Amino acid sequence: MGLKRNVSLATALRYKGQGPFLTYILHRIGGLGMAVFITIHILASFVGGKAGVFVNSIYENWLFQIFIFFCVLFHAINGLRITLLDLFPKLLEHSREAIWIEWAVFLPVYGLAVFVIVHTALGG
Amino acid sequence: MANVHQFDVVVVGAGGAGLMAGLYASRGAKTAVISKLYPTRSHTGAAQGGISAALGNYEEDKPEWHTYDTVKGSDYLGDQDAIEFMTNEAIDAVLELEHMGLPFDRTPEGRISQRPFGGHTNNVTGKPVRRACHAADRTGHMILQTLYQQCLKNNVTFFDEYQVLDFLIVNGKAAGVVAVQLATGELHTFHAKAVIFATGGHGRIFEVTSNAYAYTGDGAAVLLRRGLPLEDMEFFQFHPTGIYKLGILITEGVRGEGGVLINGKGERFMPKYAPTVKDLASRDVVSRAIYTEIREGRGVNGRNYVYLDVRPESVIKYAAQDGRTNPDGTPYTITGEQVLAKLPDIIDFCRVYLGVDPLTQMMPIQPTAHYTMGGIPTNKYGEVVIDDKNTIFPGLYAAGECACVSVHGANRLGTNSLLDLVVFGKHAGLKAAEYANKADFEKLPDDAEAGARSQFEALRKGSGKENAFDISNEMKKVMFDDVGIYRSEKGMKDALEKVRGLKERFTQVRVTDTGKIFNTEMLNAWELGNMLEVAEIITECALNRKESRGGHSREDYPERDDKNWLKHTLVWKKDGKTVIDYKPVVITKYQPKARVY
Amino acid sequence: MQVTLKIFRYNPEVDKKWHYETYDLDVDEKERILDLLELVKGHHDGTLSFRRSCAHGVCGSDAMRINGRNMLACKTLVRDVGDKITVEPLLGLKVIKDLIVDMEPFFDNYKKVLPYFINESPLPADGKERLQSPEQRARFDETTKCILCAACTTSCPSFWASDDYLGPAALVTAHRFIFDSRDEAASERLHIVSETSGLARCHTVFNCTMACPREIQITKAIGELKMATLTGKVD
Amino acid sequence: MATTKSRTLPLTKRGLNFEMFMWMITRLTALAMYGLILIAVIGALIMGARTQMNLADVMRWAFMPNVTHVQDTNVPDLAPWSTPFWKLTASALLLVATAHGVHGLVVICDDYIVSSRGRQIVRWISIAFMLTMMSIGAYLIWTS
Ligand SMILES: Cc1cc2nc3c(=O)[nH]c(=O)nc-3n(C[C@H](O)[C@H](O)[C@H](O)COP(=O)(O)OP(=O)(O)OC[C@H]3O[C@@H](n4cnc5c(N)ncnc54)[C@H](O)[C@@H]3O)c2cc1C
Ligand code: HEM
Ligand code: SF4
Ligand code: F3S
Ligand code: FES
Repeated sequence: MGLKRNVSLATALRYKGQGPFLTYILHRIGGLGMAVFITIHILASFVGGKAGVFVNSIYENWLFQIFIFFCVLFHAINGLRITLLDLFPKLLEHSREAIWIEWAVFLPVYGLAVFVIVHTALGG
Repeated sequence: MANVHQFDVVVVGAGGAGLMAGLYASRGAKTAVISKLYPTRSHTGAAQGGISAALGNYEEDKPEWHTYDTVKGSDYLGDQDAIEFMTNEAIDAVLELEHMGLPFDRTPEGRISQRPFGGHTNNVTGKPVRRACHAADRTGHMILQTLYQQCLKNNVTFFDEYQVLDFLIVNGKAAGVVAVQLATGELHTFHAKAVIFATGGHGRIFEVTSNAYAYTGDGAAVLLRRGLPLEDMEFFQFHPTGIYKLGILITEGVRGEGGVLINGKGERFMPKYAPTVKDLASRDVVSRAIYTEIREGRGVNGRNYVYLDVRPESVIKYAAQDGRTNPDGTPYTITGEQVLAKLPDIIDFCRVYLGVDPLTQMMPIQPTAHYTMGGIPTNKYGEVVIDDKNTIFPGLYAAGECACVSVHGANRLGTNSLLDLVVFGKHAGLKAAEYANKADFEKLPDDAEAGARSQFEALRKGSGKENAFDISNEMKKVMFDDVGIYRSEKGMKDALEKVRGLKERFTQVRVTDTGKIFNTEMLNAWELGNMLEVAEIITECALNRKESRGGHSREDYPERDDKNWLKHTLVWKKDGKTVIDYKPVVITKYQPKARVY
Repeated sequence: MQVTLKIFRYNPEVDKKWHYETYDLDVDEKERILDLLELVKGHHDGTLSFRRSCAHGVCGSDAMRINGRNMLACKTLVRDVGDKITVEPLLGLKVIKDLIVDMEPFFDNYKKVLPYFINESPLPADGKERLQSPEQRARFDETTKCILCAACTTSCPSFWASDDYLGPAALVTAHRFIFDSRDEAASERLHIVSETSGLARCHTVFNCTMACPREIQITKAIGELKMATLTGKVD
Repeated sequence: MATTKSRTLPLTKRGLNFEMFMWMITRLTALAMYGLILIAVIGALIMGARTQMNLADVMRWAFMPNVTHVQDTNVPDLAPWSTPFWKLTASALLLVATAHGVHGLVVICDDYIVSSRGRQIVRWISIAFMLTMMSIGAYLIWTS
């Protein structure tokens, strides 16, 4: 009998897609990350008390902030790219350029944010 | 027996001819189409330039001119009744394809667009005429896709990846075929009243070829083994423009759009050989011209290739010299974008395989093995005939490149093959269904699979001293060098000896793969057996024909000899010996005369 | 030049598990990966199995993963991929033997989108062709190029997740007919491709477009289909 | 000239179903979120965020302009930050983001879950989840 058709996550990630494949993966991580985080955050605020404080302490942690800010910013910028490309399919021909622009916008903004977060964390 | 299927009609091959036959047969009878490849992988998909029909969408054109051009192209060896039949059906055939949804390119009026092609002329002025209906440079692809799609629409039954190994004859009638299912290695018997062969050609026996790996002459070899004859096997077409060394085809459409051939000294040489139509002369003429240039030392850098130039500035320059005009009478011009739009795939091939951009550079080309004119003899309804009196073999049909109607005679005109597929594929399908509805099933022999099985077993028993891959390469080389564009007594005798030696060595080959599932080693070895068989027959027939005609051109007999050789060759294999006989050519309106372009 | 060719091997009749086999070959940089496979089969191991036919990128038989990306073995030259070459079967389809995968699910999906011309209206009175302007013809030219090689569909993460997803190739075919001005079944096809396992599963990943050996702008074609379901514009 | 009959399909003939409708909603909510975030950022700047808040706080506010998100900052007067206008803006963001996010989860599940029954279950769960999150969120916004 043949092998199964299933593609494991490890194999899938080894596929040499290009720019848009990477952004897709990151977009998904970003969306999921936000969804999970926001859910927990709202629930924690609602429940309050010890649990709430504990969750908020994670949320104040600068490492976590670097992660969640990545999720937010990347998902938002990439989401805008997707939305524009989708609404005007003609632009899909220029996907390569769109990816470049996306990174050109994302990297400085995120870099600045990380700098500020780390700076704040270290400086108090 | 476990794997027996019963159908009224069985079609072997799912290229243009097989699908057309399947489509028409299935309307009248229970039909199955068997193919060793997925239908869309068939070689029809590689055809580039177009399909001919005298639609006259740009300028005046008529079926009679098409008939005459084809007769002339065939070097008068084509059967004129069949040619007339085909060219008359051409217009309806092309329109039918359009009605099936085939996306032809369009004229500004919204009609099917046409382009000039080698050998297609206005009979009054002798100037090239636009007769090739095209869909960019992938007309064959579109035909294949469209026909396959229509078959799906009409619920034709397919057996994909089943390779037919044997043809069953009972009481002198067709009784079915035996095939191996590639995925399981199981043999299947297809019990049928009528069998249509549409297995394509055998161009893989040559070293430099435009043909697919699948072109191993299976159909011809299977029938030959069962005692049926083949017709005109010595006639094989070499296309003038294949990519240097690789053989990948550069369509004649390139020259149709104004491309010209240039030799190593930078001269355009075709006007020397064909003063009127120049680069658009018939294929055999152009191929020989290129070879002559090369042999006389005018190849590029002393090597065996020349250039094909379709750079817009060259096209415009030479078009002006030729006085070529647009339909409205203005001088013919072309831009890089137009070339790209009309020949996108060709441009792509050159960029990928040569790293050459045809819009700014010339393409290195050399003649490449291309088309099998000979094959299974049939009449114009696709019924297989088995002797010089055209006796019909009941229940057996053939169409497409594997068949020899003969409409292509000694040399096929570009775009006539696709036409051949749809016209004769259709009639073979209709006839087969008609026959099947009247006939009864013959009783299958007790062990129908025996023939097929023993062929495979032989391949397992060899000593293993010899390597199939090497044998195959040696055959290809000797066939291309000695039974190729130019042939001579001595060269062919050597070749025959060599091929016979290779056949002998082939019995020592052993297939190492003992499995059943996709045993491609076994299948390739079996196909090599077919190729060796066909190669030997071709060489023998070519040695036998002592004249030059169309694709068969002998250095020792450079002239056409209508007195002795205006006849078709028929060849049988009887008890391991080759038997050659002849059949008259049907001549109706056009008496043979010298062929000048 | 000297190359190392690493090939995914699996023989269902012998092996329990797949493995890789490595071959050192001396080849020309202009040779196709397909030539290399033929060479291995001819001289090193006859049991190596793969599909091929036309050898110049028009029949769609030999799509496979070469250095981790879907390509046609006959349209990829050694000089395009370097001297370390890894060849593996397509993803998301069951491996039958070595580089041969089960194509049935792929063709099943293709068959779902009514992949044939539908126009039941009477033919033009003169019996000739249905008219179509060059612009109307150009509208769907791109998607007529598809050779059903499956390189696209098997590079798509959504298809890896489930072969229920019609996949880019089937959508390309749908596009070819929906935007053909002569065809009359655009609506039926749009209903089919907008099902749960259709357009909505495409996340603009572009792996398909990058893999397509015919350089079809697949993602764009899918994008046009998406917009067509919303705006109803099919010309 | 070839026929030029208009080829725009009427609404019922486009295959416009739940999937494609939600596909569009995802893009529209994405744009709406951009709009709302822009409003929040501009509002914050007008209210003096530039000198009174650090970047993290601004971001927090921008993505959910709820007054609790500025409580720990140097802003002296929280009143302008907790007007009904901001509560409405926050609620709008909550609605839009939840719908977008939950549907995003449904899409991801649909990629992997193939049985129609499985998909049904996921849908019901997500609707329940979405309603819960919306109510809790609204409660938090309007009680803070
Ligand atoms: C590169 C190229 C360009 C061309 N361009 C043109 C052109 O512009 N115009 C033109 O008119 N002609 C052209 N031709 C010629 C024309 O395309 C072919 O002659 C024609 O397509 C042959 O069609 P067919 O149906 O006979 O065979 P194919 O399409 O090759 O089909 C053969 C079928 O038989 C099946 N088969 C073979 N052996 C077996 C077996 N043992 N068991 C089961 N099935 C089997 C195969 O699977 C396949 O389905 C071109 C040819 C080439 C190679
Ligand atoms: C400005 C803000 C945002 C923009 C522009 C945006 C844009 C998008 C777009 C365009 C998609 C569709 C992707 C696709 O179809 O492949 C998407 C998916 C998704 N979004 Fe957002 N989004 C934003 C905010 C959010 C927020 C706040 C959440 C979390 C609650 C979220 C969660 C998700 C999830 C889970 C998906 C599905 C991911 C996937 O299918 O890969 N998004 N987003
Ligand atoms: S769209 Fe491209 S990649 Fe996909 S099957 Fe067709 S030709 Fe292959
Ligand atoms: S890779 Fe897949 S997700 Fe869409 S853009 Fe291509 S079909
Ligand atoms: S062999 Fe035909 S596409 Fe590669």
